[in-house]
Amino acid sequence: MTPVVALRDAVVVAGGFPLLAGVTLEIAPGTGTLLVGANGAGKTSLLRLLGGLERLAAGEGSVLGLDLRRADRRDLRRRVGWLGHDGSFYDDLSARENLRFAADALGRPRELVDAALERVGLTPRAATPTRRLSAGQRRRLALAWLVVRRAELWLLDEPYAALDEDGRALLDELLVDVVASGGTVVASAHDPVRSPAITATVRLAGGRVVP
Amino acid sequence: MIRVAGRVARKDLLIEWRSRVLLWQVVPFGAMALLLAGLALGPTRAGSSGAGPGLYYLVMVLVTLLAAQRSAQVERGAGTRASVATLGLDPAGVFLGKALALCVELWAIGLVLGAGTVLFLHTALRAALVASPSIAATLAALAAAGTLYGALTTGDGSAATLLPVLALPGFSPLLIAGERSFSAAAAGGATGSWWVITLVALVVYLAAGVVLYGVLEDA
Amino acid sequence: MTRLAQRLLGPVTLLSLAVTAWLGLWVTPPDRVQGDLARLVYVHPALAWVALYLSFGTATIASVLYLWPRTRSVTADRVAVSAMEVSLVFILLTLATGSIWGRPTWGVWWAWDARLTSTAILGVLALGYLALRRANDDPEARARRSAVFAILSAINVPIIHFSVVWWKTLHQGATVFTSTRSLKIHGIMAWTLLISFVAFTLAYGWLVRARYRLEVARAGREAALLAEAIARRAAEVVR
Amino acid sequence: MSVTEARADLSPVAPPPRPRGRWRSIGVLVVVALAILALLSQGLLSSLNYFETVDQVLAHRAAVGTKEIRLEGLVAARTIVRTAVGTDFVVTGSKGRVVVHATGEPPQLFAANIPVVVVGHFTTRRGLTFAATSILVKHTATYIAQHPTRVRAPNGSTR
Repeated sequence: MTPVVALRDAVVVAGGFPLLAGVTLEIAPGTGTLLVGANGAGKTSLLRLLGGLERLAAGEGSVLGLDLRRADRRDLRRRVGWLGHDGSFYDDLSARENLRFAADALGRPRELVDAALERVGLTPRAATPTRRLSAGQRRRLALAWLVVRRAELWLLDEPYAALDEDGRALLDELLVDVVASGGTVVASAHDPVRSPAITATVRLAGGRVVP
Repeated sequence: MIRVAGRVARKDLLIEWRSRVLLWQVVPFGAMALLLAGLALGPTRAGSSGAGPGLYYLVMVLVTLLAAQRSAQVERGAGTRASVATLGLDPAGVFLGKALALCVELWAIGLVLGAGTVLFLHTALRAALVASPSIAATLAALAAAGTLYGALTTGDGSAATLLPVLALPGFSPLLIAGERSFSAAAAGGATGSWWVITLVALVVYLAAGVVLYGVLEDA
Repeated sequence: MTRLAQRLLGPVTLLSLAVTAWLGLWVTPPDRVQGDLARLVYVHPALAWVALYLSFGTATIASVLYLWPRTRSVTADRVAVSAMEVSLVFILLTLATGSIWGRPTWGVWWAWDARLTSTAILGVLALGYLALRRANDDPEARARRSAVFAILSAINVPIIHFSVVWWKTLHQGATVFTSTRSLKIHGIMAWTLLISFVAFTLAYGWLVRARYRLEVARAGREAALLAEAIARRAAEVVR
Repeated sequence: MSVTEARADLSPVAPPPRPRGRWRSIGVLVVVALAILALLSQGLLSSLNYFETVDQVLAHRAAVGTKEIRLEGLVAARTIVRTAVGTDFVVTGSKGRVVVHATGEPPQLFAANIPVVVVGHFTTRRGLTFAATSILVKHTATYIAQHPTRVRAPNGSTR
């Protein structure tokens, strides 16, 4: 089976600093991979590279069949589901407005929005501007978007941070479903996480994969 | 493209409606700038110098800087940039939408400050009404230009403070053309060839935005 | 051949500037109306030619080449920044010499004349371009944004120009050159003018080349530093 | 929610195809070119009018009235008089003359028999007296040697 992610000696640079200093990695479809490493190990940079948000400065790589050196990064961005630290798109919009805006942009039916908010337990705060939501609620909002989006590749940056017990259970259940239905998940965390959805753990340090 | 533009414009106006930044920060700034202009001219000249149209446009150009900065700032948050990028919106549509929203905002502010010009700087109400189509067109061109220059200065580091330096040279012909046609209206004359500059600038900025906004977004 | 031409560029430039200075200051006669002031004609127009057309034009074309996917290359970006930097210097020199000329002929250091105003705005645009480059770290983002700004500036130049031209002169009537007052420059004065254009054009080429080489050297150093940083990051990893 | 339902719920969907504006760029560039041409055509029609000559102004003297204009003419010989506030002189065209009362210090190059542009307005609606606020020595592209016999013009004549 063709891997979803295939990187060889991938380098990402920002301001003359190598965020990734040569990553070689392969990820098969329908798997859950956890990137583990200390702060500054390059977890976020690697996720951003996979999402088409960073440029490949050196090395080779392909994600979802798109060559990172040649393809328009915009084509890749549209195909991934991204969970970042902020959780929302625009802080001044409410949770529901954010999701509707995003759903319209990618041609997803608007009816999915309320069901997704229900699923992550945000229905009571659906009309609140997201800048008033707590960090955990923002994570839930980001998950709701991923449920609406149903991307081929889910990229989750520190999804477990700020989530309560209940939220972690919800996330795990969701990730298991995604992997089972053919999606691929790549998530990051500073410490190893026990989760039924995680099938492989990749350790990063100094912008590289270490054994 | 048009559909995306509509959604983005609605989103920007909704954000403005929620945050009221323009109402509470930009409009008072504009009103104060107009008052300062009157103070700088002195009581005798402020009411009779015919400087109203010029000062009006000077203040509107400054207001445009603030409003464009705000419009660009909405997209500037690190989280916003990453997550919006994964929506794959058509950049031309985003540009048109943001320009449209900024244009609507400038029209609203322009109306308030136009009333201020008539009241404080004694510009004839009739002149302001006659000049209103040209003002609307000039403000639209300023909105398109401001959106483009705002996107140029989005990003990490010190880029945001560069907006005035980059935008003001581009605003200068609009200031001249707008002032001339407003003054001509005040003098009861035709606004003739100044329309050409305003319209050409509007078309050029819209076209440049449609073609180049994507290049900026990707960077 | 090209190597020889490159090596000769510097000496030839200096020589032609020296010839211009000699012809302009000693050989040519003073003008009937302007007297010795007319000698500025051997400096100012040539400076303006380089500043407004040659270098700004080069920077614009290089920027277009950079943004056009098929012709995108680092070279285009480097040429653009080199030309723009030289352009700024020449714009400032043009404004300075023009101002020195304006004081005795117009009685003021600065007139709100169309040419002066649009040239000054062009100077601010060149300054903005260089400032924009400094504000972006990532080389690709920097190249793209500055290219967009250069193109935006270039299409703005005619608009700015016409707006200030009309601004001062919305009267109908005469043109500067009427049938009876066509261009008249005498013998050696015309030759000196011509040589000054050649000299300053050469000077432009020489400066851009030097600036371009600086840019290449800088890129080389950055690449070396990056390789070093990658090696250092690799060493960080404790096994 | 049952497991099967959840699975169907989350199976990946591809995004809609991205519109590619290949023709859009070209169309837009054409529009810009047309706009610039419009500007140029207007510019060529009405630009470059830095001033009106004495003859042109006198031809439609009534229309000019006391509006602020820039008037070009030759400073007539032996008419320059220094006054307390500035300089009085006469500028001539081929068909007429205008008396100028200029305020302020004239520029260094100001002299008789040279073309100047004076900025100001006529003092009355019909009269030929002009109140100038500044004098610009005309900046043409004409350069003629001070001692003409020393220089040959390109056509071989000396002037």
